[in-house]
Amino acid sequence: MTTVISNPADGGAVPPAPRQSRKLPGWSKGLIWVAAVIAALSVASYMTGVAQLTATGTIQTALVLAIPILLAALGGLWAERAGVINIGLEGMMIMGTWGAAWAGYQWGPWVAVLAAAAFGAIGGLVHAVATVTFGVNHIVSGVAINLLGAGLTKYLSTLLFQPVSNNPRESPPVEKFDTYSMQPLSDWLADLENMQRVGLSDVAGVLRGLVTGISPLTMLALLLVPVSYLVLWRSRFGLRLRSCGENPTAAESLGVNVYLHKYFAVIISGALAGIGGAALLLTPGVHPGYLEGQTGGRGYIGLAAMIFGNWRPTGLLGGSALFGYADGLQLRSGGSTVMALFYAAVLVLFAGAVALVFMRKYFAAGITLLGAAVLYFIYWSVDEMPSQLSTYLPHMVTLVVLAVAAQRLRPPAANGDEYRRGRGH
Amino acid sequence: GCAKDSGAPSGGGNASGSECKLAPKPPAAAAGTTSSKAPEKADGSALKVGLAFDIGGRGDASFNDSAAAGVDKAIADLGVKKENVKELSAGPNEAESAKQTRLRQLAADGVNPIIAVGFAYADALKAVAPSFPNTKFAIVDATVEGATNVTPLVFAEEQGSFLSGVIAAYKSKKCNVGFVGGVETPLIQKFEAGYYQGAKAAAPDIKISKKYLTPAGDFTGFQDPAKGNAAAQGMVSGGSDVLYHAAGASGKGVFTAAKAAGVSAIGVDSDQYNQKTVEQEKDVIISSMLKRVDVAVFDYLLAVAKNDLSKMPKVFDFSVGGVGYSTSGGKIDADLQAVLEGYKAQIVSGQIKVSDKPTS
Amino acid sequence: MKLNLRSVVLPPVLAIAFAALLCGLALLVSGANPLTAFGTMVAEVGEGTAAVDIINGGATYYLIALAVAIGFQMKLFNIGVEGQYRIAAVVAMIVGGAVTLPPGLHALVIMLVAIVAGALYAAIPALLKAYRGVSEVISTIMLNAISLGIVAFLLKPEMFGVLRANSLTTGELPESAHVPGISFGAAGTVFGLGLLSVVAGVGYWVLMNRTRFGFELRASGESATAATAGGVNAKRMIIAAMLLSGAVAGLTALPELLGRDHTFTQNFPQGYGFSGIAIALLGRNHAGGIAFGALLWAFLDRSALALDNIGVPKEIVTIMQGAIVLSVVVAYEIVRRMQLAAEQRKVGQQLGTTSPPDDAAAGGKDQPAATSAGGGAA
Amino acid sequence: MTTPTAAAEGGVGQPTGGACAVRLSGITKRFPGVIANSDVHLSVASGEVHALCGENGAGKSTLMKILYGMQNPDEGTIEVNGHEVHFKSPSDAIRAGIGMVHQHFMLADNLTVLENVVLGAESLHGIGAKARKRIAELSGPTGLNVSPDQAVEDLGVADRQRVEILKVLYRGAKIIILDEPTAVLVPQEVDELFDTLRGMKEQGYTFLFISHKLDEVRGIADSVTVIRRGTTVGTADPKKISSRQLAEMMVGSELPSPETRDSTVTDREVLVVDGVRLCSMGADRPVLDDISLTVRAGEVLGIAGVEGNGQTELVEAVMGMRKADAGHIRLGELDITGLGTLARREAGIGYVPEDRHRHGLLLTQPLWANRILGYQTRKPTAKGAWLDIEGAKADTRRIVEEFDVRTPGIEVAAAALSGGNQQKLVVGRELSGNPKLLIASHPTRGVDVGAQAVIWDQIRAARAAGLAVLLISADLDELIGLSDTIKVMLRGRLVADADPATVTPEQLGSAMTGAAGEGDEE
Ligand SMILES: Nc1ncnc2c1ncn2[C@@H]1O[C@H](COP(=O)(O)OP(=O)(O)OP(=O)(O)O)[C@@H](O)[C@H]1O
Ligand SMILES: Nc1ncnc2c1ncn2[C@@H]1O[C@H](COP(=O)(O)OP(=O)(O)OP(=O)(O)O)[C@@H](O)[C@H]1O
Ligand SMILES: [Mg+2]
Ligand SMILES: [Mg+2]
Repeated sequence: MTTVISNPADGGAVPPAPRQSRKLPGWSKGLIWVAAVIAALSVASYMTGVAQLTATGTIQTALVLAIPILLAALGGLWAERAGVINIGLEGMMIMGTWGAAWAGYQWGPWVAVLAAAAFGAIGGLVHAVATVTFGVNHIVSGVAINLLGAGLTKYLSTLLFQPVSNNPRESPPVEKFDTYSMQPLSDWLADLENMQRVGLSDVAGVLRGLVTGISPLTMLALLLVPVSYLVLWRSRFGLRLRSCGENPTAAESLGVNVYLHKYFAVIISGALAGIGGAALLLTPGVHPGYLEGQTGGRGYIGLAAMIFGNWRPTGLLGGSALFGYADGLQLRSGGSTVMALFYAAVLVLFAGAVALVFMRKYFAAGITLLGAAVLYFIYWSVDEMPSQLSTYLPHMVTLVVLAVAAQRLRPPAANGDEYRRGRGH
Repeated sequence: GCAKDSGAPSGGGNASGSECKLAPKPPAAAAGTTSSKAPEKADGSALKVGLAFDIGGRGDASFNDSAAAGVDKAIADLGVKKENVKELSAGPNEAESAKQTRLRQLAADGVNPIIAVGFAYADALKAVAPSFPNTKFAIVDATVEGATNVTPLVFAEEQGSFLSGVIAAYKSKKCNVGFVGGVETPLIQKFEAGYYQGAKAAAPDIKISKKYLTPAGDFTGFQDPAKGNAAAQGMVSGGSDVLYHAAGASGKGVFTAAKAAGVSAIGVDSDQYNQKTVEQEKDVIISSMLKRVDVAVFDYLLAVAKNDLSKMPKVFDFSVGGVGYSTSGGKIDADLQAVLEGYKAQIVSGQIKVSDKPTS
Repeated sequence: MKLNLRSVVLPPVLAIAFAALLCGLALLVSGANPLTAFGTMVAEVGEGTAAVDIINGGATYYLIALAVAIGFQMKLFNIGVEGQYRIAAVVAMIVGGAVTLPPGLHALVIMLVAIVAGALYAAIPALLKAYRGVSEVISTIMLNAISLGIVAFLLKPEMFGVLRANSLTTGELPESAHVPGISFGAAGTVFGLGLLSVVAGVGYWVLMNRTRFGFELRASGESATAATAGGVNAKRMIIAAMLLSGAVAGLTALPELLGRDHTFTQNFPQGYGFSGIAIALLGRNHAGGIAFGALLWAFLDRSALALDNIGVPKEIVTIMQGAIVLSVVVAYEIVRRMQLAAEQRKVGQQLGTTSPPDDAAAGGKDQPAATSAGGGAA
Repeated sequence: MTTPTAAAEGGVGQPTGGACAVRLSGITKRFPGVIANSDVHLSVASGEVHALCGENGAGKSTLMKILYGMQNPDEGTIEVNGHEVHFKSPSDAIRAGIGMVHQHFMLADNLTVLENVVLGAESLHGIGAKARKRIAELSGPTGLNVSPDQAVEDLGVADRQRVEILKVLYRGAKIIILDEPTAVLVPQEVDELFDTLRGMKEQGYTFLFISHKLDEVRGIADSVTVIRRGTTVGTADPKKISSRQLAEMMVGSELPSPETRDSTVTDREVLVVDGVRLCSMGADRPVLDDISLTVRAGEVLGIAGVEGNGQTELVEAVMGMRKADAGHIRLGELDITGLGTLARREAGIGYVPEDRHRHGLLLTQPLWANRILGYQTRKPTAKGAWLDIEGAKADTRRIVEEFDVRTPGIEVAAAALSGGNQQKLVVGRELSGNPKLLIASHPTRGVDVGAQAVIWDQIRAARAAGLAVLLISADLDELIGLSDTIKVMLRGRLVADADPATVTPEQLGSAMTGAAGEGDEE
């Protein structure tokens, strides 16, 4: 055969077949990250003398602020895993707050949660009808739903709340959940924290924040993370749902009812966002009732947290935590502490750079180092961030992180695409 | 195991402190310097009163409500006819032209006088008032230069807040108090300024921490109890044990934080101790800085009824009972009241000048 | 695509009717009489300054909606117009207050500054998307929030803020920067810069339909892959579109500011951005359609006051706006499908490969490509 | 409509295996604008491999989709194993023991092999260990040897094909539809596939096998049914009938052949690619490794290679859609290495992309707008920064004329055209503004025979006029027929040259799979 097939001198050698490499499972990475972050924080709080960084209170506040975002993000996850972009989360969240207040002041917190879910789900249903049935562009529909949600709740509260609370923008107070603490663990950790030992006390502070003064809703929200993972990645329903987000035509060809699954996903998404809304008025410390404009864009933040978390439950948990933490920190103790956070960021980046060097990703390492250097310069040159700007710290952090990580992100392949039955090739 | 947290406060943060070394008390005030003026009579039955509310309108449990109360009092005392009172309220994020239009609508319907509630109406009034020279306008919280038929109803929040500062200083066990502002606007800064000076006057070495939830322009800060709560918690863990808020609805979050930590709080605008939406936290509300929009509105209507605006005060301050403090809840004992009256007297007499700009 | 009148006009009409029905029901529930309500809304237009207010409001909305539409044309969701116009307005007013120039030129400079500022703020998401692949939806949402901080920072008395009537402003503009309006006496005054919208509209149409840039923009929107193969530089287009969008957004606030307020106060209305998005959708990114949408929006805004005046809950208007947007896009979607099916049928007949078009039911089948933006966004 | 004359003597249904596994009678399916199937009759005996032939758009896939429940017929009845059935969705068909391997892969790239396989059939063995075990069992017969936890995106074409088949087997299908399964395979892989099929046939599986490649049909099928313009022309025994006869049944006319007659190769170098290297982020191996080639005026250089071995990347590198990490590209005297796509087009490169829908057309835009795409800076479609719409329309009419694009007018949306006609439009556009170099990848893929002929003729004409052509095609006959020189591409490298005059598809195939190369090294 070589008579006709002649191998050019150079290209003769046939290159080797590609081999695939095993990589770490996701959860272990997650743990490593958490460890790294806590370490960075405790070192930072030691170096900068800002105990707030790892104080129990900070963590508790972070938790309270993170929960609504977390739930919204979960909502986003469900919808987008099924291929439906959902920036209507904000609107659904608003409807959730309203529903929770309306049911809550009459029948107590648990009913409130259910009502919130129901109201959010209604928003989801509308979104599903528009996007799945009518193939309306997802962002378009989302924007419309945010308008509708805001209008509807305002209208309804003038209609139903004003007579009771004689205030058109506010519901009567809602009975709240009790909070629970893991005793004696909590107190024991408290002692540890008060010992003011580097590292130890910090870890104790963080942990204590997570086991002290937790409301059932918070537990529910945190529980929903693994639940979402199990359902989406370990169940038949979840597999089908995700297949709708990856390649609906293929799913269809295997007898999966794509419309149905997308509907389910988006409705669940709405329900979760709704519960997120409920969290705004049922978690400890916050005002127990509906307030116009209460959500303040948390739906969008939730979406950001989800993207931030690369469309994965653990990731979005991290994203929401970051938001809650950064926000809580700046609210509790203003601009100076925020700079301490910069310090922590520098540490994390530096560690990352080292890791990258070991992975022989020198370029990336260089970039990371550069970033670290820049941040350190800011930390060193600015002693207090102007309050006007520090308020939006979480948003800036998101921007930065996205700018660094965006290319690693892996959205579902058919996310945002219009799907029509019997149209595939 | 998982134990339910009993309502018992979980201790006021870790930072420690001790009672303030108080400045010498002011001389007791000669009784009755203030607005216990005999109720004057006038017939307002002819008035067609218009109220242009800011966002929220009647029932917002804040200054809109307070203004409404003033009108209600006028209905009761001056015989203003209820059907002659027209109330319109602004929507969020509405355009400037909407405000103008609202005022025009009222004026065109022959409503007179017209009271615009909130400084947001300042520019609108400036534009509209000249075109209705025979209509009497009033605006709460702002002065409109150049418009002769607009009566400003502005308040000395800094004076009221001064006393809040005094109260805080006297009540603080750790000599460490806090202020939570909703949105960092000049108006709210007046509260901060007064509070700061008051606290310092009463306890020169007191520690005062402050936090604004959002910067000027981002008005979500008045509507976000979660953030109010977070900020308050921060202060508590920083050692503050008396919190004063001027944060609108976000203030509810401050109260809940105070209750949770077992520290005291001071309300704002109206007597929040008796406010329905915060009744669960009422026991931590030791006092409220009263901003008597109702008084101002009533006095204004009275003056209009008497057709004599000349005697309207430039600023509603202590001297005319435009600002004050509440004692409901009984946390302000007699001697503290005496002290407060003392400071009040000094402010009225001008011995103490309260600046309305934050020093820091 | 050629404009088939029925398919262009019918959907919005139906949608508005549907929305009206919806709100009518809502009104009935709340015990108000829909007919009187709608009656007042319409009658209002004739009264006082209503007509002029609607035109002025419309002009503002038109600018911001155009800004959004420029992005939409290539499926860029510039949610950030909100932040862009605020930043632009503040910066422009600060500069405008600082410089002294002859009348006319002064206003011109301010506009220029606004354009540049808007474009620069839009450059952040543009670069992030072009070079780091960051979804513009998220980045612009973040930047909207951040813009509030920046504005507040600039308005600090220590910076450029001037205290007036208890609110911070950028200070009065000198006479030379004012732009006179067209006065209709008692009926009000139309902003001089309202004309800006007209110019922008014409420019937009020409740009989109007659120039290479417009073609490349729309091509990228229709199929990024095909555009790339056709020699369109995706990165460049993203940046160009974003900057242009931001620049137009930057002009949004100027008609009001130069025509009436002459200063930017801290409580300058927010939310124009999201209205702009909705309006761009209503108008299908078409210069004419957007104009219609803008006026409709302004009219609805205005009628909120009228309703409040007769004691009808004005929130109904927001509901109506949301309902209209949603039903309009749905209506257009349906019409689009029917059109393509019809066209394929036509082709089939012409080629003789087919039976008479007996199955309208098959309207459901069409090509993968959808005209409504594909939202490669979040 | 053609009456199925042949059907009579073609002797419908004396199949080898006795009882009818599938009988379709009077199936009619209309799409807006097309009658995909009209009164189709087809009966398949159980245990046979029944081939289905027909030109593009003849209606094969549609018919199969109907049998598989993905589309329901407007008229006609379906019988499976003697019982009439009405499928509402594929799941019904699957339940009835029918499985389908689609023309275009139906795999979710981000999901693992396991997930892709069990999707929709979770009730059989769950989605866990049992499923894993079952897949392991089935991997043997299908010849699939990859970890079930590997993401499908990492698999090669052949393995994907196997996964598709595995999917079908997993559902315990006894009647299996294969819609152009060989389109993306090289001869050797085809042989492996056929071995698999024969083996399974022994175990009593029934196959419906769609292909354009007649020799394949004759290689594997027990009986063959020909479909033309949506109706069955007849059924025949492939052993007794020649490819040519079959073809004429299909087309109803002489087959066109891609043979190029006399060589027109000159020595004027038009395209010189020199040591081009391209790395994709994440991959440990460059997708293009030190590629050097030269195309001369009047020469057609064919690139043979299994899909996914770098042809696409090579084209994109030459077109400037991807920046080469190393090496130089010269067009005539001009070094275009640093230029962008538009500049290269302006310098005289025409580009017929492999996927007309994704890279060639603005589907919802009218034809004339599509004419502008890629020419937005040049006459006759543009004047400076302004579009010249009249010019564009005029030139579009010319193309419709010269390339015989079947369309009612130039205002219709490109989407409304048939694939073949869309392709003719694209080729016409890329040949206008007389380019120096034409890059044609799969110029006739999914295009019916008539259109194929037109396109081949046009390419030959341009070549005779001194055009240099870089041809990428999976259709080895086309490649051998059109090319003056053939280079074989494997894993991003040019591993072999072949002389179209003498080389056979099989030889090419072995070179494409690396068999030849490795053979040489020993
Ligand atoms: N969903 C659809 N909507 C409209 N027309 C369709 C649809 N699917 C197929 N067609 C048309 O019906 C006819 C038959 O298509 P089909 O795919 O069955 O042809 P085919 O024989 O499979 O051709 P190929 O060899 O290219 O696969 C073609 O004209 C095709 O374009
Ligand atoms: N998925 C589809 N949706 C709607 N119409 C389609 C679809 N596929 C094909 N068509 C229609 O069928 C015809 C396509 O012609 P043809 O039979 O050549 O299809 P094809 O060769 O299979 O095209 P392709 O190779 O691009 O799939 C056109 O009328 C087109 O409108
Ligand atoms: Mg086919
Ligand atoms: Mg086809």
